[in-house]
Amino acid sequence: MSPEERAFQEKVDAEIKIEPKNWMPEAYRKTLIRQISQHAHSEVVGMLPEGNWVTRAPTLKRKLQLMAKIQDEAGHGLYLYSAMETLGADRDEEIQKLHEGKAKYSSIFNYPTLNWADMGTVGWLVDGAAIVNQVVLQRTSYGPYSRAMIRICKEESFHQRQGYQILLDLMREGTAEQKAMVQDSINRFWWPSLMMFGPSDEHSPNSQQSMAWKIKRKSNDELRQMFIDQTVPQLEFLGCTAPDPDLKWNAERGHYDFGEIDWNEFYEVLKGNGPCNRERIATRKKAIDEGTWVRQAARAYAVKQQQKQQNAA
Amino acid sequence: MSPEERAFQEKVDAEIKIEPKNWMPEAYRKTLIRQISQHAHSEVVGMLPEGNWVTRAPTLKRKLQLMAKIQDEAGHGLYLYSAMETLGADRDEEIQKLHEGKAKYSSIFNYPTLNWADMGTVGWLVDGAAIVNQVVLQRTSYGPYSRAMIRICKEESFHQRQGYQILLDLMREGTAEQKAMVQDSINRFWWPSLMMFGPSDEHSPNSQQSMAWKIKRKSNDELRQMFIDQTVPQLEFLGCTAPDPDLKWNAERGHYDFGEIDWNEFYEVLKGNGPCNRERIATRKKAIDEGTWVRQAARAYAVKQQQKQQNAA
Amino acid sequence: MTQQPSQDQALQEYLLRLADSALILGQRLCELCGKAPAVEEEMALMNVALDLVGQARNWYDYAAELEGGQRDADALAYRRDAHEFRNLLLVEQPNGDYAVTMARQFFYDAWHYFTLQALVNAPDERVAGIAAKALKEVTYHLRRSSEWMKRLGDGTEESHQRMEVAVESLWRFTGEMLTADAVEQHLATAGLAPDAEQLAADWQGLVNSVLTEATLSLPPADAWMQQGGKTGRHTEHLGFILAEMQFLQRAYPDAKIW
Amino acid sequence: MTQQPSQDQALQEYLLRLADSALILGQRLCELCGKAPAVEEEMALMNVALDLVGQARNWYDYAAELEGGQRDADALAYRRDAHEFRNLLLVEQPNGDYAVTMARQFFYDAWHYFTLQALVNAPDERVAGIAAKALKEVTYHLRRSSEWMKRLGDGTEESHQRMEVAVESLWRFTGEMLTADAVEQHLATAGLAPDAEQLAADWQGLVNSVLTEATLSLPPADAWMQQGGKTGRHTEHLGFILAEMQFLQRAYPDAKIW
Repeated sequence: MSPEERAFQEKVDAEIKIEPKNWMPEAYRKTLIRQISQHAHSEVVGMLPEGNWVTRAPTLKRKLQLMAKIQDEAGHGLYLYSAMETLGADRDEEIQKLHEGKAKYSSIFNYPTLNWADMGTVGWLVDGAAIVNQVVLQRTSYGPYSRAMIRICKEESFHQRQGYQILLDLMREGTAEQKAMVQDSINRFWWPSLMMFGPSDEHSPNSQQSMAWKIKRKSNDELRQMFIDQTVPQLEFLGCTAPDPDLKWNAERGHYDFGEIDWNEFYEVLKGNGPCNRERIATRKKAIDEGTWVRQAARAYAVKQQQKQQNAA
Repeated sequence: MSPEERAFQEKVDAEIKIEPKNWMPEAYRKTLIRQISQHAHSEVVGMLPEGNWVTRAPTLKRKLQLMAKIQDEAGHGLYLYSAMETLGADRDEEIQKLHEGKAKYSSIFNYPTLNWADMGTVGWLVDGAAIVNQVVLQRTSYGPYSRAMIRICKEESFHQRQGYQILLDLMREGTAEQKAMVQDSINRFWWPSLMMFGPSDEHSPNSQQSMAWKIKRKSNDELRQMFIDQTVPQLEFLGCTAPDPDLKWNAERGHYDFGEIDWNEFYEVLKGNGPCNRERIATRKKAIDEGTWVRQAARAYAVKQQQKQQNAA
Repeated sequence: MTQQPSQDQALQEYLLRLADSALILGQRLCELCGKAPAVEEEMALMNVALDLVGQARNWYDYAAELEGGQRDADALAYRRDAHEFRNLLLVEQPNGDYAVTMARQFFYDAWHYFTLQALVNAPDERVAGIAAKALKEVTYHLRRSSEWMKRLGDGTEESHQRMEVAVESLWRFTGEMLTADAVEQHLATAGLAPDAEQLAADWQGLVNSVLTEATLSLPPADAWMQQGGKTGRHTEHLGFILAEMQFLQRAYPDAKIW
Repeated sequence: MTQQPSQDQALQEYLLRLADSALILGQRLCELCGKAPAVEEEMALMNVALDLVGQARNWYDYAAELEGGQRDADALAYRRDAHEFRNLLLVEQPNGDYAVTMARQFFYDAWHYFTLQALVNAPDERVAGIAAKALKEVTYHLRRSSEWMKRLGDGTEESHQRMEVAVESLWRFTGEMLTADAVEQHLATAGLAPDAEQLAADWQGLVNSVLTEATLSLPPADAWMQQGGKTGRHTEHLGFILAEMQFLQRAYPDAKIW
């Protein structure tokens, strides 16, 4: 370990935040760029399954809530791209990688939203799982990322409660058809939500180094268990069930036991074979490609304005 | 008059059909090409206001009827383009003129179809007005056009009865909302249907020569009066009203009197300012432009197949 | 006193016009979710849409009260068919490219801004209150869309060309905003709707100045104008917008909550 | 005898699958009205769509009877939400360019043809009768779409490229057609559904030969296949299709006639 590296690791160990201008190992920088850009892409791609229902939201109140949530997500995307840029990465290049299939985003967004209750379930389970990850990331060693996480977590928690409330209202006062929507939605999103924590620890390659750097602070399996433990009581309170016959309280462990995840599905979705991978990337790519002339015009106009000001000065 | 011209006119006067290989005056040919291509364009553009509801037809029966009607209209377009081609005109060129705004089509299709009852009204009033024109054209002097008209008229009459039946069913067994749709639809289509017969005789420039050539066989005003006289009893039988306070039976004339047509609107629509002129032409132009590669491929394939057959022979 | 009910009816009708236009434009912007030219634009478009749908809800609430409470805001938004909608034809036009989206927004924002500016002084507290809140939001909308008119008009050759086409193609829907019918004339005399002449002058003044700065051609003053939205005679687009927007309320009529 | 009701239920379910696929593809083709690349294609597309919607009605009529008559064909078509629809994922995919429209049609027609060929011999007269009538129509559909595969595949460089993309992008929706679930296996043993292995072999044989003649690449045999349409788990497209298609029935639930 070089002296710089040692100093860096000591700061990390002492829970002192690394800031953009500080020296950092190249691998730390690269890992962070990858992780933050994935996170940013996830916020933006994550707008699509909600955009799918925003034109069909059933009441003005729900429509406004969903619109506000989508707006927040665009905002999260922007903070995160900014945090990523403090590491010297270029937003356009990273987005390019996304569109070429070289960068990832959360696989959960490759599942379709098929009924209105999905707008509740996505808030409750998907944002819920994200928060479990993100709460830990608030203490991540890289300053800008940590601060972005603190702000994002607050809004995500709000979304999660709102999502749960949608489901609760439907289960309490909804018709039989509406209740069936909720259960159907949970059936579809349960397993994919559990997959959001990534492969089990034994198959998670980069984890050890990330733990030492405090980019990652808990293992995938730990986080998954935390999520399940907090979610099952909420599920029961809703009066719904999970599509997992093995799910039950284990008094000895003090945790819920649960069935084996279908890792085959997990890896297929990762490979691009999820129900919506192609559509999601195609939509994003089309937006950015068709927006090229708009961004060019904005730049050209800015340059002209600058020149005018210089000429006037 | 040259001997050829005289011979031609004598045939026309004797009600002998002019056939493609016969000599004909250049002006006759041009007038016919213009008239038949307009008619063909009208069939094709006329699919659009119906296409607007075919995806929303309210029952399987009505959907099937509307689809069959649209299919017939495409067929009419094809017959008419063929009849036009017998005069030496090129279909692609004539369509090009349409897309450039240099060729006309029936102005009625520049009005939007805004409720389901319009599918009845278009059949009853619009096809009804077309038939009044076309019945006379069955006896037009140009053989291929006359024969196309005979076939087309038969199908149009079927469409007209079907359209009237839609309205009759709604008025007899429909809810108050459905009946209101019918009256609203008639209110919107009444005057535009009367305009389908063109300007009043005093302002109709080409009529005299066309009458002599028996391309046209009755004046605009005569046809309009025929249409009104046959339509008003049907309107009354429906239990609906026309948006014309001056409409009433004139026992002395043996015809219905009716109010003054808003010729300002007529000429504005003709100039391109109708509610849908831009949309109709844009839709058609887009279809043909975006279909260019398809038609090219079909031609290229046909050539390849021909070559293969020649090589094999 | 015999005039009172008729003024209430006129106001109810006018509130629906305000609400429907805001809702339908908000809906059109919702269609762009995930499809904007940059993430910043995603956020801005959704922000504008959110303001508009929020304003629509406020107007609907008041319209529903004036009606006597048989229907609530959701019933007004979700249970009327196209011929009952009173929105401007402009706002139901498709998103097109970003030049069309922005030209539509700008023409509407300019009208919206001057309309709200008048309504802020309405002798009806409720109207004045809703307008005051909306005016703050719309001031930002107008600034933003004016900026985009200039960016695209005076940006690149391509953007200029696209914006020329957009302005020309939407122009025919702007006349409707500036022509008062009996309902609006009646309300204007009571200070419950803007004075039509003043509104038209303000709108034209602003539009002329922004288009000029954006190096864009001014469409001819005597261009033919489409009419009908305010009295429920729409273009063919609205029916499709409503079919999508209203689906759940229509498909599950027994649902009491969502 | 205790098996009887279960077979009726299976048949009912299967009839809905046949009907829904035909209806939804017919609906997609209706969307193309006025937008086809030539007038001849306008006529042909509407003709195919007409056949398909007609077939759907026949299957719905029988399904409704088996159900006991609580719902008629229109109720089945217009009053079920997306999760109740049983159509193949393939047919709900958007029209795309004409290569996509035709590849979708060809993959479906090939499946449809061999399916109907088996159903013609069904021991249920009603099924056999509907299938026989449909088979005549679908024989033409298949000939037509096969021709277009060749024209576009072996036409110009551009058309070839577009068709390659179309085939590749739709391929993942073809596996569902060729995999029998319990319902179909159960019916196959009773001769009320095609034998799955035979169907798959016939389909693959024909598709291989047409793609080859069309100079198109054959997608890999082990490609990942999407599933779900036959059990009501659709892509995000279906909801929008239904919102439009069902609007009038949903918006005017009291109407007894149309």
